[in-house]
Amino acid sequence: MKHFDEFSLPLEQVSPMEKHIRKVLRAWADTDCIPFRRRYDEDWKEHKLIEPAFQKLMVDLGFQKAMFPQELGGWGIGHSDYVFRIAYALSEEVGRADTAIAVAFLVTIWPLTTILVEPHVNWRLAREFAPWYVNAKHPVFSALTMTEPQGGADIENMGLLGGKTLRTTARLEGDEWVVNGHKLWPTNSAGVSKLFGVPCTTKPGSHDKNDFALIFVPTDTPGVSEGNPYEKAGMAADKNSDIWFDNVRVPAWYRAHGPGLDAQTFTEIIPWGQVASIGFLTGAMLNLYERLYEFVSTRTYRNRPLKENDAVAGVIGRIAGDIDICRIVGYEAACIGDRRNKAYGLPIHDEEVIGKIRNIKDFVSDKAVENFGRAMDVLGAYGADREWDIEKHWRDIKIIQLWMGGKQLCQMEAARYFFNCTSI
Amino acid sequence: MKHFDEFSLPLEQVSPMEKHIRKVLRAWADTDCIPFRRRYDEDWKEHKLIEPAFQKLMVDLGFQKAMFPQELGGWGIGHSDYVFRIAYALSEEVGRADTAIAVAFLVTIWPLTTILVEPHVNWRLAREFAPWYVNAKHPVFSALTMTEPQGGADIENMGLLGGKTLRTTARLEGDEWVVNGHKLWPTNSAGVSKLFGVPCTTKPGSHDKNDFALIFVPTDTPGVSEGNPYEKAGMAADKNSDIWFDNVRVPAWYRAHGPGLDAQTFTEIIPWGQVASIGFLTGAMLNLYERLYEFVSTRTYRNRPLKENDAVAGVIGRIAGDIDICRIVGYEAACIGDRRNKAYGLPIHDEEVIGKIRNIKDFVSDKAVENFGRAMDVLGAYGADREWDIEKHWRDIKIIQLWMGGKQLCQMEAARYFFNCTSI
Amino acid sequence: MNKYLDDLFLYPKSWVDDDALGFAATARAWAEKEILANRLEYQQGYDTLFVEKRKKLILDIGFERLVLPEEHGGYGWNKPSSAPGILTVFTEIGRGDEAVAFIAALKYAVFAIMTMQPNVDTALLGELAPLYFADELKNVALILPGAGLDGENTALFNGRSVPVTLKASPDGYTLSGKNLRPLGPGFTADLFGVVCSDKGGRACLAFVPADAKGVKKGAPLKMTGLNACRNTDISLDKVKIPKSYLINREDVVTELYAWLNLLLGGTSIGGAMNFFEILTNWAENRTIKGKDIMKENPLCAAVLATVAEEIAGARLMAYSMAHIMAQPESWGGVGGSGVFTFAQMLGSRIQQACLNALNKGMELMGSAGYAKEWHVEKHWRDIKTIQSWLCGVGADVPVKMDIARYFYDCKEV
Amino acid sequence: MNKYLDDLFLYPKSWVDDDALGFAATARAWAEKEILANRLEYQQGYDTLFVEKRKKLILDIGFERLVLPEEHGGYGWNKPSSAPGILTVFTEIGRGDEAVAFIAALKYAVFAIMTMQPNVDTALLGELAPLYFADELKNVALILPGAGLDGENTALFNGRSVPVTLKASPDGYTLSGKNLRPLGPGFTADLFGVVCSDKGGRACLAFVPADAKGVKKGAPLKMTGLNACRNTDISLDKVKIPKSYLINREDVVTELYAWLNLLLGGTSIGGAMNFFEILTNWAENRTIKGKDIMKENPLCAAVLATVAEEIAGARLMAYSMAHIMAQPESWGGVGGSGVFTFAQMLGSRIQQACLNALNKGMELMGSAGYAKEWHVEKHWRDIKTIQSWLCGVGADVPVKMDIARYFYDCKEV
Repeated sequence: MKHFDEFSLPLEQVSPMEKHIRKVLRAWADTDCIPFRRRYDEDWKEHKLIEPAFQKLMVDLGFQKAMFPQELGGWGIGHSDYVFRIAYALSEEVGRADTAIAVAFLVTIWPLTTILVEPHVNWRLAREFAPWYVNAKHPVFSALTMTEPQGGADIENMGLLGGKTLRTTARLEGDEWVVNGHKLWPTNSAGVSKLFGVPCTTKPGSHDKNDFALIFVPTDTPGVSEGNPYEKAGMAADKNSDIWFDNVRVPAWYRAHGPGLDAQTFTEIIPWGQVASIGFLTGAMLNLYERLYEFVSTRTYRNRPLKENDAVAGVIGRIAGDIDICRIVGYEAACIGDRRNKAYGLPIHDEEVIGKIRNIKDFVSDKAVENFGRAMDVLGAYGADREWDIEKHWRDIKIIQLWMGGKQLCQMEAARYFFNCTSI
Repeated sequence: MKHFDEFSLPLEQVSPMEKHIRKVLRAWADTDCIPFRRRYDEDWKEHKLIEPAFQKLMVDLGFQKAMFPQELGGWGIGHSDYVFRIAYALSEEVGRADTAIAVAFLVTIWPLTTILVEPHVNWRLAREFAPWYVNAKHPVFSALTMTEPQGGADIENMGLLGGKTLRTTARLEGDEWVVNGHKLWPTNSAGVSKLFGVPCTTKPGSHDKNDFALIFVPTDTPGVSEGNPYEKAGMAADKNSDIWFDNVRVPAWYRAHGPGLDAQTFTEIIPWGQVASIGFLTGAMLNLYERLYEFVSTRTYRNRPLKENDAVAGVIGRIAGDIDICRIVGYEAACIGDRRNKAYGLPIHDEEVIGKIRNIKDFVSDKAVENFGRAMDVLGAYGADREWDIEKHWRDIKIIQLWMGGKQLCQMEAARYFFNCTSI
Repeated sequence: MNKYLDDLFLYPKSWVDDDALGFAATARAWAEKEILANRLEYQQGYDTLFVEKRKKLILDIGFERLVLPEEHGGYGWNKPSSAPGILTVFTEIGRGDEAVAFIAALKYAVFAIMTMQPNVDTALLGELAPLYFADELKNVALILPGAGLDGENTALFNGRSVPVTLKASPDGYTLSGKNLRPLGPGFTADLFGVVCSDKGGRACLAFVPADAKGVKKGAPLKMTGLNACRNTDISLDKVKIPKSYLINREDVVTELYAWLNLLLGGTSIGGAMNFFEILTNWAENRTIKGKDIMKENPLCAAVLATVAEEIAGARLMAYSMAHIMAQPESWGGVGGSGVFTFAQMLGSRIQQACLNALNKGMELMGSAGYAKEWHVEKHWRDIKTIQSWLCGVGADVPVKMDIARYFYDCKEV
Repeated sequence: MNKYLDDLFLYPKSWVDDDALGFAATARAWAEKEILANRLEYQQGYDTLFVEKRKKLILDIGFERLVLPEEHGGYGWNKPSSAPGILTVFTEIGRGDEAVAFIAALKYAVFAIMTMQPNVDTALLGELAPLYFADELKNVALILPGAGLDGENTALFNGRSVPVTLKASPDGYTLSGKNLRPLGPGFTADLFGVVCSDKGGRACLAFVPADAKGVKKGAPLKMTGLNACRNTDISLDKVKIPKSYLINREDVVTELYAWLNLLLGGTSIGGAMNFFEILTNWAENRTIKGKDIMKENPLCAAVLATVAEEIAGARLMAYSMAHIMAQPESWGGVGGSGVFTFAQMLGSRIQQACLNALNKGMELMGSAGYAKEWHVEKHWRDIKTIQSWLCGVGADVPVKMDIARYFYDCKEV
């Protein structure tokens, strides 16, 4: 293998644009992020070192415009037949350098997919928010505030619970929504974001999907308050905190779409998050391969390079082999998403799409946890050493396995689809 | 999931022909094979019950013609851009019913791929052998006699050994090859085959690939003798025995191609065998899902169907999820083969193709062994019961994991590619 | 191989007394002479030789009587503290043939319920011992809790369905149950140990002679392994048994599981150790890449190491289990929740470890791994059969739930 | 949680004498009072509190002296038969903080080489004990065999590179080696236990005071875990040590590995047990699907069971190891190939089991699994660090090769 780009992709499926986008991001990673990332952990609160990487990526290179329609100054990727695959490529290339920067960046786009991506474009809201991102001289972040203190990821379990456990409420008063509630841990909280996408219920305790509302809340709206960032095992570039909504008032038309379609677009947001997560993971694994390759080629057992020992070759061959497997299935997950508007495809809120993508996310997460752990063992006395970068990814990718409902929800939604379970 | 056909395939890559072929084979499986297969084990020597399944598949449905050019009365699939994917679909559909019938059938085509598939068609040999298969009223089998008493799968390790360990010799005398040697265990031996493809060396001990010869030997040639079939843990429909070549004389032009190209086409034969093996495995896994689905829907724990127990759902969800993963990567392996003549593809003797396909075969084999074992555990007291069919596949697919060099060779060829190892 | 198995696979010898070591040596001699010395012959004449060789072990050597109290013709091993010794003996027998050890284990486990101190049931023993420990082979099969059928509402033992119901009648009890899948030689069984539920829904153990009126056997089943102990589904149609044939003390079923896990653990470990011997011989005599001895190739050596590691680990787990069972006073009895949980937990890990040893080792043997003539595939099939049967239903989920109940006081799983 | 850890995680109590149980109770009290009672405070003031709390344990309680013979101020535990007791104590300390136990384990293992019967080296002890067991904390780090650099041809210990060479000089020995990666607190170490090769290429153990001329320390490294014991690369530039500072008896290095595996096994098991306590509390107070208590959901219960199973299994393996070490007579000495192989085999399995318990359990905790405030992620990072360091190089391959040498007499791996 001459280069890690040889890891498999289904070549017929790759968009012409992808190669170019990867090239730009590869350069950003190698010059603006990787040389500094070993000091990111200590920068978790200040973001002094991390900020410039965001500036270059989102503003100078302009990626925070990517999803917006060209008419509004964006790149119009939301209208592309390849949007899932482009999102996957973005996630992979940025994730290779730092999965926390990748998630902070992709989550900025995430809530906006509900109003910017065909077939659900909400032009009025697009016009409202586009200027914030398109004309900005600094990175502009958004967050999707899902998790609530009780119940953790229950809210993402729309399939079974239909929003029943939501405690964040939205009450329509005249031409305004009044939002009240408490959210936890979203990416880009702790004062980072300019805009929140807030899942609420218009009728507490109801599991009628028509009572689910996705409401956009500018973070400078009176009544919005955020806590200090939590200190975590990794992912310093991603800040998380508590968020409180205390009689927060926004215009009625800040609701994404309305009864029914809000629940559907929220259900559709999950595959977006899963496909991006898979991209973060395979991106980190590409970097794992780079670093591992150097170690096994230069360090020895029995005075011969590790990779020339048949038994070690068996171990590292399995690691690289798993990376190839993960990339093939990860890209297929993106293709499933891009089939949503095709005659032979399915809408992304279909339980088949959700079940299959959840399964792939679960599989790739487990493989990442397993192989980063194995790779640290191959490095042995150097495995826990930040200079080798693998341990950083090991700390970060565990978080990816756990977020968005973690393993159990992936397992249940996959099982529910494959075996038509009705009560799990 | 309404039907096991929902397990993922990269829809854009599937040939128009595939659906039709699968339909025909599905009907054969459900009427001519599955109803009888529980009695196959005891039929391992006689093939009284097994024979009719071959007759229907290979002669009545005509699949033994499939690879031959249309000019010679075949279906011309050897010339199709989809030939690897068609072979995968064949392997999967027949393997779903019985992987031993699948291997006996596919191995009949296997040695012939070296002379029937673009870009290496040997028309003179094609014309010579086509009538045997195309006009036959009974199944006609072929075998590829690789393994030798010493060294097991060394011969398949062309990458490292280049045929060095071959002890079966071919000596050119006038316009005849004189073949001497002893081979073990090929599929379709023990008197089953009409034609052997015999890897030999023209210069014992040499690892110059020009000294490697692939020679076709009709089994009724004087000097060819075969032993009795071995009794095995499974795969009753596949007979294996010793084969001896004692001064066996065949025309000089019965050599596949000649110095160099013989070694290349033999190297190319490995990916064929691996892709078919993966098809057998995913086919068996489709059947696993069918049987498991019935069990977990009708049997209970805590007086509720097993599939409605969250923990059991986690177990069976992982099994079904792995099937989906295996099918995605298995089909990609076939696509890699079909890219061999494309501008963006690689010839199938390229180490990248060999390494990647070996890796996928290794991965899918391990997953099959793991998941059939798990499925037997889900059935518990019924797991070892032949009536549930899963235990039959469990016995059969272990053989698939072990053949063609088994795990270790897959691991070494994958590692050699991924890490550019030079000595393993 | 130039070392003795026991010098390779270390275990706490101090737990096994000389008496047990002596009997283990006898069992090893039986396995060597009667089976391993003429492997091919044994395989080819299996149906008849299986019975012959068992007779030598059980009747001539009197192995089966290990479970009986001295006053019933036993050797006084009928105390939990003999567990490590019993384990040692079953390992030796399993090394010869898992099927022989398996049938013996079922009978041992069932009778342990009435012979093990402090629960010696002299009355019942007086009735059963003469019938089932006489001068010919008598087989015992078990009906254990397991999978239920959708729509039927059965009593449960730790979540598993107990498909046999028990009714008290003036002169004893009546047992009823349909489509029952025995563990063991259901087709040739002379006695069934049946887990059934009383009217309170509590699980207890009943003894049902195979010739009792209302016992119906089906046709023999084809199985993955242990084919010598032919099995079949049975049904119990209002079968009457005397009062004394029921043991309904607290924990009788958990105790039964504890013994099964121990003895079947030894059985599979023995089989796996014999596989280790075959594999070692193979790895020392194969060359690969045209030159290396297989065992000197690092990748193959790593696989060989995994095989040894799994077996060594399984053996240590089994002795830990035996030790825990041997000290009922510290852990609340053989049937207590602690011993039961650890027996279930270690029991299933032991089986998985042995099976993994086979699965991995076979990867090095190519066709010799699945050709009958190499005697590997039988160990593989037999151990897989024991391991999956022990699961009962739902893979490892029921055992996980047993563990969760003990460690986390779960009430609803 | 309504049970004591020791009542849940069964182990062969008979192997641990009252003396050891008493000391274990003291260690547990230390962990409870000094660390677990004020978790958040301990975490936030870690850098300073880490030293304070260690002083309480090591100087006030005198824990470190466990390794010393009575005549050097110890308690007479310096015999292999104390192994199970030592394990018990380290488990309690690891439960409080793996880092405290880890540093103690390294020092214990190195000194065990000169204090354990029958190899008590009174002369060397006379020199070192007063220096390193005085009234302030003294740290020890190890230089173990491991990864070599391509192009350099080093002496090997069971395939692993020994990058430090030893030359005899009139007044002692001279040690040389570059870019050495210590195991343990290399940056703060007062003494290094250095595995080096004599001119015959045989591995032996040298003691190098950190202030010896020619010892160069680099900048502190950033690590995944165990950050309190700051590490750094060092080099030895012709460092002179007196003759008495070298122990070159047969098996000295294998013996060192045996002790490390035992003590670090206890360390990780202790940490994993504390995680079990945190997880139990979590699972009893979370609701999912809007209604169920997490631990009553079967899927979550299965994960919880796996956590308990891994820890319980690891603990039993650790006591098996301790028992094997405690009987050097039956197994050929603590440094003998049998004990060494089992220590390596069980040692790596114990670490993997503990790590797996963490990895699986964290799956149930979502963000609480990786938020520092829940004190889970530190156990996870610390145990991973111990586990990967113990691998040395090449993942589990070197240990597999150790196993293959013992079980299959491999010569070339």
